Amino acid sequence: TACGNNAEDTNENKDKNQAAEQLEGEVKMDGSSTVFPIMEAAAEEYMAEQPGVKVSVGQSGTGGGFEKFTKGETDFSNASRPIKDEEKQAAASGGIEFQELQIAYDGLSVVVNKENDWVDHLTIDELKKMWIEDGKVKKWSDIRPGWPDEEIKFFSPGHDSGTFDYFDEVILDGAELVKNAQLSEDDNVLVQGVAGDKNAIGYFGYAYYLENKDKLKVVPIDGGNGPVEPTNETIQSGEYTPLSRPLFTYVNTKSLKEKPQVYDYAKFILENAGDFAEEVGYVRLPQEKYDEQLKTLEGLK
Amino acid sequence: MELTVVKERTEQKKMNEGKEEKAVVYRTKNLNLWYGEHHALKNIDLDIYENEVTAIIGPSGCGKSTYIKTLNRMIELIPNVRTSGEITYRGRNIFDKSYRVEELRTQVGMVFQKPNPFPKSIYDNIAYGPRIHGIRDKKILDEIVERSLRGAAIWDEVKDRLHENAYGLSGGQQQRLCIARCLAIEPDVILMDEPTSALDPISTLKIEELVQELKKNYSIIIVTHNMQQAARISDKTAFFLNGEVIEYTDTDKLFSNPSDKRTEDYITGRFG
Amino acid sequence: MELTVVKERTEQKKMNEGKEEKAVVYRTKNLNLWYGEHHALKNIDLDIYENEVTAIIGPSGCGKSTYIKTLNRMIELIPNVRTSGEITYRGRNIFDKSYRVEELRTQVGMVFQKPNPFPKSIYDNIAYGPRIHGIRDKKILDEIVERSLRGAAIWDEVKDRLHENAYGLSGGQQQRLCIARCLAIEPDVILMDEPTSALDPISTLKIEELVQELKKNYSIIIVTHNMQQAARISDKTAFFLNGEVIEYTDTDKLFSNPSDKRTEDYITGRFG
Amino acid sequence: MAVIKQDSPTYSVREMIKEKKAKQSGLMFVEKLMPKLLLLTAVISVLTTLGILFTLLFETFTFFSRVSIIEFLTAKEWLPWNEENGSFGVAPLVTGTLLTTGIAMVVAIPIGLASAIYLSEYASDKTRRIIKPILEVLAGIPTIVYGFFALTFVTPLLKQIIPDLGIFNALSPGIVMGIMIIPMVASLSEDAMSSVPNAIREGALGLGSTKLEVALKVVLPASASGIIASFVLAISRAVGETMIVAVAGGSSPVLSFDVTQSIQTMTAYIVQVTTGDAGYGTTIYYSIYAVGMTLFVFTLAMNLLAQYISRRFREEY
Amino acid sequence: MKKLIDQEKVIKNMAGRLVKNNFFKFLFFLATVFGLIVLVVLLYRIFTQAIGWLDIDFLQNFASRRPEEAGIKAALIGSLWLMVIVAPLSLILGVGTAIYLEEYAKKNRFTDFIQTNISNLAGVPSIVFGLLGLTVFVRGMELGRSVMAAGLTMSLLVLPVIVVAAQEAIRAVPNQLREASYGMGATKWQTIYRVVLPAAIPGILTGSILALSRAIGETAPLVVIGIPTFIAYLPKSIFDTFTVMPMQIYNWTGRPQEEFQHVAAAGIVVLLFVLILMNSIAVFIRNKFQKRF
Ligand SMILES: Nc1ncnc2c1ncn2[C@@H]1O[C@H](COP(=O)(O)OP(=O)(O)OP(=O)(O)O)[C@@H](O)[C@H]1O
Ligand SMILES: Nc1ncnc2c1ncn2[C@@H]1O[C@H](COP(=O)(O)OP(=O)(O)OP(=O)(O)O)[C@@H](O)[C@H]1O
Ligand SMILES: [Mg+2]
Ligand SMILES: [Mg+2]
Ligand SMILES: O=P([O-])([O-])[O-]
Repeated sequence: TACGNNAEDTNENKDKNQAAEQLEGEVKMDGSSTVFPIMEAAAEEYMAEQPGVKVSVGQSGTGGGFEKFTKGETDFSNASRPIKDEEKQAAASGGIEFQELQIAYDGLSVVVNKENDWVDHLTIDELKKMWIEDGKVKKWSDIRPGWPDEEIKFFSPGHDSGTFDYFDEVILDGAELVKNAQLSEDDNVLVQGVAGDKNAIGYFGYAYYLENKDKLKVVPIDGGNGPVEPTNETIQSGEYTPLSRPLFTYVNTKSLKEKPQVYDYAKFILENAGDFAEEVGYVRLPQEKYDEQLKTLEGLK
Repeated sequence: MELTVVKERTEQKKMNEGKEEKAVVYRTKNLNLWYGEHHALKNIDLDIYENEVTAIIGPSGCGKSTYIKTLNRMIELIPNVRTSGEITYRGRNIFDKSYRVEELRTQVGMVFQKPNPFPKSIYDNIAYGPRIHGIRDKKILDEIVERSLRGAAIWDEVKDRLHENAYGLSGGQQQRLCIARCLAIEPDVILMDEPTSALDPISTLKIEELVQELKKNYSIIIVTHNMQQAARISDKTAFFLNGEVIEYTDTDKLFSNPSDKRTEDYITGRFG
Repeated sequence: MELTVVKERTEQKKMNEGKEEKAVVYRTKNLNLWYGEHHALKNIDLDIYENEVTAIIGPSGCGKSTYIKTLNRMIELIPNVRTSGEITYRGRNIFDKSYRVEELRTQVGMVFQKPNPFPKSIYDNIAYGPRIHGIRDKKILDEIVERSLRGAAIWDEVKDRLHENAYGLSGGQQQRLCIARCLAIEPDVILMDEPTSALDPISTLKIEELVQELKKNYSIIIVTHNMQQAARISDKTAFFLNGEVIEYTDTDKLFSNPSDKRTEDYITGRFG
Repeated sequence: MAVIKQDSPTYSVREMIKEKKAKQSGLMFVEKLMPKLLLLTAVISVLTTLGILFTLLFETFTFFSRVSIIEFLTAKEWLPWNEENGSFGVAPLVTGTLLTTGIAMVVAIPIGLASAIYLSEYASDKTRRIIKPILEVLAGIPTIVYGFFALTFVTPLLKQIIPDLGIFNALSPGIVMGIMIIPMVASLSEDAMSSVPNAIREGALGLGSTKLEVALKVVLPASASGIIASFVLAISRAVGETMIVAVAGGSSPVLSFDVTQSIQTMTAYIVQVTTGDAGYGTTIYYSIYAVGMTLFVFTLAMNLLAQYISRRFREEY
Repeated sequence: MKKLIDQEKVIKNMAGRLVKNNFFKFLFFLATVFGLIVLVVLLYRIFTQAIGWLDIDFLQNFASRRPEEAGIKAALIGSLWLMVIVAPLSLILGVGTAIYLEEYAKKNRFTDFIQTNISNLAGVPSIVFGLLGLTVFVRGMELGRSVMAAGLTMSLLVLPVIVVAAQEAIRAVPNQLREASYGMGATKWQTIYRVVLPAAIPGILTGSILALSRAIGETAPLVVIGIPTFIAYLPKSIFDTFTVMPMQIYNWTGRPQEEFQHVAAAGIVVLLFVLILMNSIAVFIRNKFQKRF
């Protein structure tokens, strides 16, 4: 390893003081499917740099990921929500200690059909009025006078996704989702649903909106300070509220200490997460946040 | 005796009695048949007469089954079969485009080597033929069933179990059932391909008696590998060898005084 | 002639020549056999002599196959078979616990009704027996294969295609192959169950000639439904009926001057 | 004639066999050992069943210690996500399953049977040899491929006929599942029909029957048990099918028989939970085992029924 | 005695019966063709989507966040690794069981029980096998999401299918061959090993290949086991983590970028190619060794 490679040294985009050291071993990662694309990008790039390290990324969902994580089966667990108390307990009883790392933001995007020319924005109350089940058939005209007298068609991610969880937390607040909502675990399917029906409304991760801008119309949300459309800026600055949420990965501190490749990978993630996030349709955190966490990480080594 | 047979066409038969010449039912002229490349029947010429039992004998593989299956065009079920020559049934060429096989087979019944009843009740076995030909009337069907079973000398053995499955019968009973099934559509000719070869001696005897009875009303062509049987029951016998008809004449003559050396060798057991 | 047979035991044979009494190979005493409830063999008493052809005839279902299969205990493959009585082979009770069937069957070869070569090459068919008995040496195997095929009078027909599949042979060739396969382990006795019933006359003839040749070195028991065949090739004939031995004597005598009425009825074709 | 030293055989095979026999004690050992080894492999399948039962039962018990079995069987709503007033009535999942299975059968049985009749009674040997493997490809296509076929092709197509059709519905995956099962019905029924001896067909043809009459009046009744057994097996395949319904059926467990609307089947629920957010130890987590158990009992019943039918009504020709 | 069957009427009826026959024949033919048409539509859609995306690079690249660079290498090789476990294991267990049941087992309750059990197992949904694999192999035996754990699960899944196929093949070996072998003094195992098995091999292989192609296309049990989806390396041993083609395809179809739909289609084409290859081998074996006993 002494014979440092000059070409690599001139490589300007990364801090190379450790790159010369070739690591080996496995890094196991599982969890949220929302976070998956970011981690896929990270794994892809990391392995280009460290071919000796084998990174695998699963997508068992946030809960499924924690299930494995708290049993010590994985080194990292990706999550689209913070860890829950029961999961913390499970970890404790399994003797697992962990560190939470925030890596990006996702802005839940509420979308309607392209031909929908009446919705200009929606307030949180209006969203509640729409999405909470009250036993009645909902029409656009029930939400705001002047809107068409036609039934609203709802499209929502399935109950078992982090995305739904978050929506539930900020909008439904534990109340029941409208019964006739069409549910799918597959966000692409929701895109198709909304794109195919003039009276449709739906929500899903920002990335799916970005990719389908031409087929869908995004609805600015009024969280109390006037309508805000989800964009990289508004999400990053926190202006797009309350529908923007942080994405996490949890790392097993024991692995961090015992496996150099895990530590190195965690560091790599924090250094590059912003770029990867934007590349796959999420929003980077402010740089301070990454720096802060890098410091914490160093303390755990 | 228990046997009661259908008496139709007896008039016609009476007319023929005494005369030397009976009517020709089947006339085969210069028939050749190939299974793919294999030349299985060669220049067959054979006339089959009405109300007679015609036996076909010959060693295994000589073409007996092939010939009899050609008579009701059952041979067509085998792929790659080619024929040349002519067979006329009551004057009509059976290979004629306009002659529908279904029609031919309605006139020409067939009994196979192994009894092959349908896996249905005895009654339904017999009623099958009439039913497909459009007879639905329960009364008529009942009558046909009884008459056919009587005709095949099996009525007394099965009359109390008409609605039981035919597979409950013994082999010999099944074979007579198949004959009854064939009688039910009132055919003109009955073809039999070694009908007793799978049966015990007693059942064989019964069927031989039955054939004797049936020939009063039907023309019967029977293939057998059992020379004694041919001698016992047939009026005329054809000896096949390697796809050719070596000798065809009155049974008595063929067995007592064959004109061909090969026939003699065969019937005296020198080969086969 | 092309036939070349193994000449061992010729000494022993010579000793026997001229004597009236040949050695007894198989002695059956009061043998009974049941398939479940069905009593298929009844009080059979029968001695089989060395270097003779013993034919067993009788109508279908009389127990011929059952008896011959008992001789090499092949019958045990059928579930629910029960026997009583005794069969000794060269003085040893074959039902004895200490007598391993594999050993018995190595001494007593069998040829079946339908040719049943293995779906392997001709060579491998013949080498099968020696191989399972532990003979691996390629040279010796080669010699055994040639010797056996010559012994079964089929060497010239197959010598150029020893490594082709045996199913490419005609039925008659297959049957001779099966005989060769049997010769390969140099048995003492050969059992044959209707070995020619599925064959054409010419193949039949060949096998009959072969049997005549083989009896110089082997004791042969042959089941046949063809009385002419029995008359042509056997020294002694047993007539079975309904599981009983009706008559057992020299073939000439049995066919010319049967002592039992039922034998006479059968051989004159009055039934069966 | 090739010369062979006929008068002086170099050896006697018989003697050699005798010699070898003494050394072949290993043979007898293998002879005794093999059946035991083979029995062992046969027991693996029993162990598998026990493993499945054990796995399912264990977690199912935990589930039923939290949710009463009565509720599971009688409640009309399946709302496992709702923590306060959730409900664990399996009925909606069962109806979802029955609905898609029913539709699949409506497609697969007539078409499959008709194909079977065509292949066994009309087609030439050559046609049969070509078509059967092609149909088998149809059965071998991974089910997720069918899932997207249902969602992106069949559903839009059906929407042109039924404008009210939801993007997720029971109809489209049901139909596609049916198409997937056609080869299974066709192939098993064809096997049953081909096993009817030709002698019986010849008997019928000899009486002047048309092929149709032979097929419908003789062959079909004669092979009824095999055919019905193939239907029952097809049903259990449909009940257990997962990816098609997971992709195209939606995930709304509702107790309704409206085929145009979104449903959820038992299998789709299991997939949803195993790929989803539910944490280990939650009631939702245990619920998949209870649903799995229900599914197992369901298919077990179907399979036993199939066996009963083919045993009870087996024809002896 | 009067005639009960009016021959004239019979002849008159004949025309109608023949028309009916032809009509139904056509109907049955259509039904048969229906399946083929669906197959064509399905393949057409997939191929048109995959065109332009399916190239050598696609086979040589690992998965990637960039659709143009994404490839199926890890999944393709992973599927083959899976077969490394499933094929020998399920064959040995399946054929062993079949031999036991067909050649050794006496007809008794226990044999009946095993037989019933096997047919039942053949009908158990694959997802339930996933639950079994998760509990027993992944967790119980601590094999993790390895080739081994998935392979064991899949082996059990296809085992009953192989047993049934092998049983049929063994049953189809005519008894005459066994008799011939016994008649030469062969022991039972010699007969099975040297005569029965070689004769049954084509049937066994055909059935097994079809069963294995099912294993290659299965998704549900692997989803339940939790096989990872992103892997950019090849497994080195059976205890390594891995991914398979259906999982990778499932993942691609769920991605937001339109381009990934094409990548998925390309993946499906590769999967179908493998399947058709396996099927053709099965058909080839079937036609080549068509039983001629
Ligand atoms: N389907 C077939 N394909 C090819 N050849 C056949 C077929 N059926 C019969 N043959 C051949 O045609 C010849 C005559 O056969 P056929 O069955 O007519 O003989 P057979 O006289 O009835 O004999 P057996 O007494 O054995 O019934 C034989 O050589 C036979 O091998
Ligand atoms: N496996 C069996 N189970 C029950 N009964 C049997 C079995 N095999 C033969 N039998 C009966 O035993 C009797 C003798 O049969 P066997 O096969 O020995 O007759 P065979 O003389 O060889 O007749 P064939 O000339 O037809 O071969 C027959 O009544 C037969 O039905
Ligand atoms: Mg014949
Ligand atoms: Mg016999
Ligand atoms: O996969 P999730 O982010 O929806 O848990």
